[in-house]
Amino acid sequence: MKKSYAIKRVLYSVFVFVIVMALNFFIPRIGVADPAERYYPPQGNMTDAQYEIIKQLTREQYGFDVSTPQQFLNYVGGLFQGDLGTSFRSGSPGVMELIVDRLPWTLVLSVSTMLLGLIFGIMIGVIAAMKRGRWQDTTLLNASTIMIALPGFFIALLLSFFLGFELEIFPAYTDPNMVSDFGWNMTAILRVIENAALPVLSMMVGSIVGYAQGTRNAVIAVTNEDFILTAKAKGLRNTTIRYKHTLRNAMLPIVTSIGMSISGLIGGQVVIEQIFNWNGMGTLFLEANNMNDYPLMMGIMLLLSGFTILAILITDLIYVLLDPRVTVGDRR
Amino acid sequence: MAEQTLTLRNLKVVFPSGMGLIRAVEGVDIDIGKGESIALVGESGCGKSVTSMSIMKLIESPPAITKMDQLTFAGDDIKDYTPSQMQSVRGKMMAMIFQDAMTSLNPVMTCGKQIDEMFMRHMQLNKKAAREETVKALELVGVPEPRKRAKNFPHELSGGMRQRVLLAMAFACMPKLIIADEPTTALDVTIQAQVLSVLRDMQKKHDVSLLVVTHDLSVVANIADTVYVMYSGKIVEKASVKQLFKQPFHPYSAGLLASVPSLSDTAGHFVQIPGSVPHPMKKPTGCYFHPRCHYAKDKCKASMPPLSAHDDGRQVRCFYPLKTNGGTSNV
Amino acid sequence: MSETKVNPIVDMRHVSVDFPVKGALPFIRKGCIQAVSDVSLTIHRGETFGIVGESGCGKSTLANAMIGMVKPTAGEVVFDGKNLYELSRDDFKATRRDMQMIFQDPFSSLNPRFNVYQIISEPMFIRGQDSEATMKARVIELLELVGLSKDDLYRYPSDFSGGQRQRLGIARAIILNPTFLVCDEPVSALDVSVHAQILNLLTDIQKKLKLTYVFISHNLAVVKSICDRMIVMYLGKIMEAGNVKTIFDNPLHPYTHALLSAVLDTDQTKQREQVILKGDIPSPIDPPKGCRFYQRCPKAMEGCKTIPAPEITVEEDHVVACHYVNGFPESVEKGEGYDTPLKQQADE
Amino acid sequence: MKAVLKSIGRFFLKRFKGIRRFIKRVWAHRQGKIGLTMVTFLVIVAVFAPWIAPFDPYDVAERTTKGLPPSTTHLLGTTINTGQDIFSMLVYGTRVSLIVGVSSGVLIAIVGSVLGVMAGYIGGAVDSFIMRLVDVLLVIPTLPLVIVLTNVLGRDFWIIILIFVAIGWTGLSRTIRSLVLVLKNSNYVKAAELSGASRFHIMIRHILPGTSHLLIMSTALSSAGIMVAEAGLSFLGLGDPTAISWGKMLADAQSGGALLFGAWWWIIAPGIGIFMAVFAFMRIGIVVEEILNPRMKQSSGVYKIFKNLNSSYVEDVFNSMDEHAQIGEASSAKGGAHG
Repeated sequence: MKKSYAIKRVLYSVFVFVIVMALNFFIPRIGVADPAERYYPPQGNMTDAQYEIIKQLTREQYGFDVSTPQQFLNYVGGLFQGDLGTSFRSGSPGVMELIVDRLPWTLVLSVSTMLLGLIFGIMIGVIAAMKRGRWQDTTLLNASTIMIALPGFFIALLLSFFLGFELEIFPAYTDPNMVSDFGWNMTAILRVIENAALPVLSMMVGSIVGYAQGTRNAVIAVTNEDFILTAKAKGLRNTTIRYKHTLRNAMLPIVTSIGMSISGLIGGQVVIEQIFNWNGMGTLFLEANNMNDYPLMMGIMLLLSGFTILAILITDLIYVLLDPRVTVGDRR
Repeated sequence: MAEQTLTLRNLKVVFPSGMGLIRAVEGVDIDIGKGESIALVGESGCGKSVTSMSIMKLIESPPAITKMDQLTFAGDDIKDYTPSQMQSVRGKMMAMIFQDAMTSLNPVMTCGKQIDEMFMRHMQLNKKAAREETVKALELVGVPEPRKRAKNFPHELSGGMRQRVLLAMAFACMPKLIIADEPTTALDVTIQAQVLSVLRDMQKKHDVSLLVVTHDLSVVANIADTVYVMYSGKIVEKASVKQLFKQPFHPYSAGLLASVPSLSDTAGHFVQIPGSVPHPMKKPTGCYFHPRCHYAKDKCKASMPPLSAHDDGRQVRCFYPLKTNGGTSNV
Repeated sequence: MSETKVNPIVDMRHVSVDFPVKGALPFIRKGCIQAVSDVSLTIHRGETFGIVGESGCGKSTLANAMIGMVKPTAGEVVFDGKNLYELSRDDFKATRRDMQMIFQDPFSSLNPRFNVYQIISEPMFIRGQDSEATMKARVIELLELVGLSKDDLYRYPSDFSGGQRQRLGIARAIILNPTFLVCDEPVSALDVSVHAQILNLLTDIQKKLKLTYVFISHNLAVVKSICDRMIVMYLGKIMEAGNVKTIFDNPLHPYTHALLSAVLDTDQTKQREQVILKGDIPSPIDPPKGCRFYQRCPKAMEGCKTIPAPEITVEEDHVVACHYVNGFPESVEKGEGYDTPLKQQADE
Repeated sequence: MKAVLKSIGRFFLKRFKGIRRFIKRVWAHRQGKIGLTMVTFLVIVAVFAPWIAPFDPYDVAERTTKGLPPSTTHLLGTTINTGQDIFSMLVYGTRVSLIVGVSSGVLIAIVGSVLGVMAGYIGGAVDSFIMRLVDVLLVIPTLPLVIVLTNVLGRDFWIIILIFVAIGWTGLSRTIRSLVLVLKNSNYVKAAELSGASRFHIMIRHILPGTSHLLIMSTALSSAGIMVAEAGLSFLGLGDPTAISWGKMLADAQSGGALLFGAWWWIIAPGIGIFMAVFAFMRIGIVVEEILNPRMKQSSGVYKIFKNLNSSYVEDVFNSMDEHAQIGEASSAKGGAHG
């Protein structure tokens, strides 16, 4: 049963990815007859004849000179070979190369935010649930009501202002040489940590509070379940009940929420990277947007969506491992 | 009286709520002798489950406020036991069987593991030895292929099997007292008969005291020696099953018995108790049952009758008990 | 003979209801639940017809098929001379106004946002032929009939106890003067002390309004007291059927015996011997080929495994489907040692 | 036909009554009171912005007032590069935030409920199509998608709102769908079907009203979410370029060197604006959620009651339970005094 469920989930994820891929292909083609117009909008001082020539060149360069279905096939075929198309930048670098350069730096931020957020979030949530109604709990409640209304980029600005400019504890802007000077030595790694501190901190605050609140609610919900009463009636020790019975069950909704939160985390990171001048995919994406570099934008979008799909798939599969009840029924 | 398993005196439980105190249990006394089987009968909201949970000290405070004069279990005064002292009493000395086995078993743990825990906690066995005991325990309650079943998760078993797993768990350490809270309510009639017969056999064979909490008189008839009838937080009648079924003294017990359709009934009309159970926040003055009682007089409206003793250890909380003469149970 | 004389209100002929079960992977069907298989019955006008069985025996599905809520996969349902599933949309709706249902759970069967007036008048409101005043008058009349007062008109379901809610459900069911009422375990969700109230109310209303009842229950004692004819179902099949008196005087099917023994008799002197069935109710996804009850039957024989038990009339208005009672049919291939009793499984 | 019109009329009449009753319930909540008050305040500010703002927020001509810290004339100081009055900008910014937030919230409620009810009630292919769409939209990171769409479709105010709606309906429709599935199978719907109710009747009388509280909650919560998203978009300089919005103010602050020159007021002011608006709508949403799903809250409420219990009162109640006590009188008198 479980195996077939896993197969079903994998197949479904592939299906979703295919749809996302199609969307990625068609979104830049919305509202224009010729994709070349989108890629190279008419400039003011250009005659029609000149523009026509430029369009023709664009078509040839980006493969728009064939029919749309054929373009789609070429696009899909390229994807299979790891080719996300050609960037509109000067020098026509491949989208893939551009992304691969930035990807690790983005992952540094998102993975550390995620891990720290999860660890602290779950810890705080469990404590709050255990001390329900006492100050630990009310503090979390109040913190979450406030934090939930503070956008990450505002926190980032505040941190950059106070910790960066005023107190000068952490660099307010990312060191531009961080990437180029990077090597696997202590100083370089420390420098990355130092520079990543503020961006990670500003994204982490929100995710800690979010996970903590979720954990608290999940733990309390499980505490009210009948089987916890059974465990108590069995005379089990509090620690056994807490870790073997309560937490294990409370993990289930938490795992699901992790998958769901990833899309938001990735989106929010675009702004944070911009504030701290962090050389990740977010800034790359904004650069692409400013230059109307559609192949690059759509490439990044596809990659980010792919990551999200993968993350949701993984959390789903972990869920299946944790919860023996999951069978074939549609859980979502 | 020499071998008393449990003595409970004057248990009172209230729950605070936004509108005042909910008076769940109002001074309940219960005595259970060794090997005796007691039933606590009442309808939903009468406080029977709260009473049973209070005996195991499983009522959480906050929010509940519990007070009792005496709680003696197997010769020990456990009234003031600390939570950690209670932990070594629960499961080992007294165990509980819950109503809905589906929700009462941890869904992400195999049934076997959940029983293993009992042996590991109370008998200090290692995992392997505990599993051997678990298999034996499952076998005792009539689970076929116990070794295989132990590896199943609760949702993979049928309702009857799950209930047996709960039975095995309760009997695991051969406690002195087992409290069964509506042990068969969620089951089908034929499965109910199976589970009850297992429970009864186990109880008799191992000389365990049993407190069955139920609303179902057929369960009572099947399993209990002595019955406490509860109504709205108070015991209204205590009698042996035979006595009660032959001649109930309290009008409520009489109504309850009469409203259970029986195969020997020939009339197409059922004897009914008018009205419904009072809300725990809006209990009537005087005897709680008087608004629904055919025999209520002014005295019943004014004050609560005491629980008075009658012959053969019977107790009734009624000013005008239905004595044998009239046979007035037929209202 | 009697069937031609009495004009039956419901006539079900070889009705089967299957529910498909989704398989693991898309497009692969795993099988289907045979909730009801090949059930035929007639319900006479004005009688109370009992359907008895445990959970999963298909009694609710059968009732739903009767009132047009579930379309049978095979067979036909004739209500009042009309084949229910061949009627036009409008005729179907009109016919169905003659049928109503009383639900098991009085808490989920009333819309919590509606007040009493809105709940009870809804069927009239849907029909849309009456003025507000007529509807109100009718609702008040019904409230008094079911033992509530007109002061309750604007209260909400949450203000009522379980028994009172069930009364509201009854009032709603009879507002359009139906002829046929399905009561799906109407008391099993209620407190014991109000069971009798509701059962009495139902019988009173039946007498007053000359209704035909289908009464679903798992309690044989209730069925005995209020029903005229009954069927006992197990895993989607009829085990025993006929006149209530006849069946209770002379219960034949081993399953009926088991159900009977589960009924409490407060008169302790009459307590019968307990029949305790072994094993569990099997899943209806893959029911046994032969008699559906053979795995749990104390009288089962080798042949019961493979040969389906036909429904055979043993006396007037008494049908039993059991090889032990009827003997194996002559016409079928029975195989070796078909009449040796099955060994009891070692689980008891 | 007449019956249909009548039922529509009744539906709306009842909705209005329902909404009034509902607001009363929210108001009864302390948090709800805070939320409602703040929202009312923000609406007043947005409507009367020209009268409240002391200066013209667009006025960049007055170059003498550059970079002033908060004072009595410039309540929240001025910008460093252009000398605009920050308080006035803040007041005007309310308009953009509220209009974008609330109109997207309302539109999301409409689109989400229509699609959710369709998916749940019609089922079959419609259901699978809508739910597959939800799954796809859920995996595409929202902000990048919004940026791409604004790039392709333009940055007009209304286009931005429509983009938010096109992306934001997914969560709501999924919740509505599962609620509709529950309602659809409820016994009271079955009873109505038995009485010959049409699908339309069931939808209008039973299913839609059942989702109404959820819609109010979603409108409040998604309004709040979209205000944040809009601020983020403007912060990136990708919002409507002609409008003054809080996000854009923050972007100007960053690019204008507020961080560098220590002009903290320039950062704090729009931040507080965003915080207030989001907080207010969140409050309402959360209060509605609590009204809908009281189980979580109840437990802490009971703890509070437990803490504040008068022990002598409890003692009295316990004593009144004793045998021979005049229980009736005692309980009624004390119960009244406490309640």
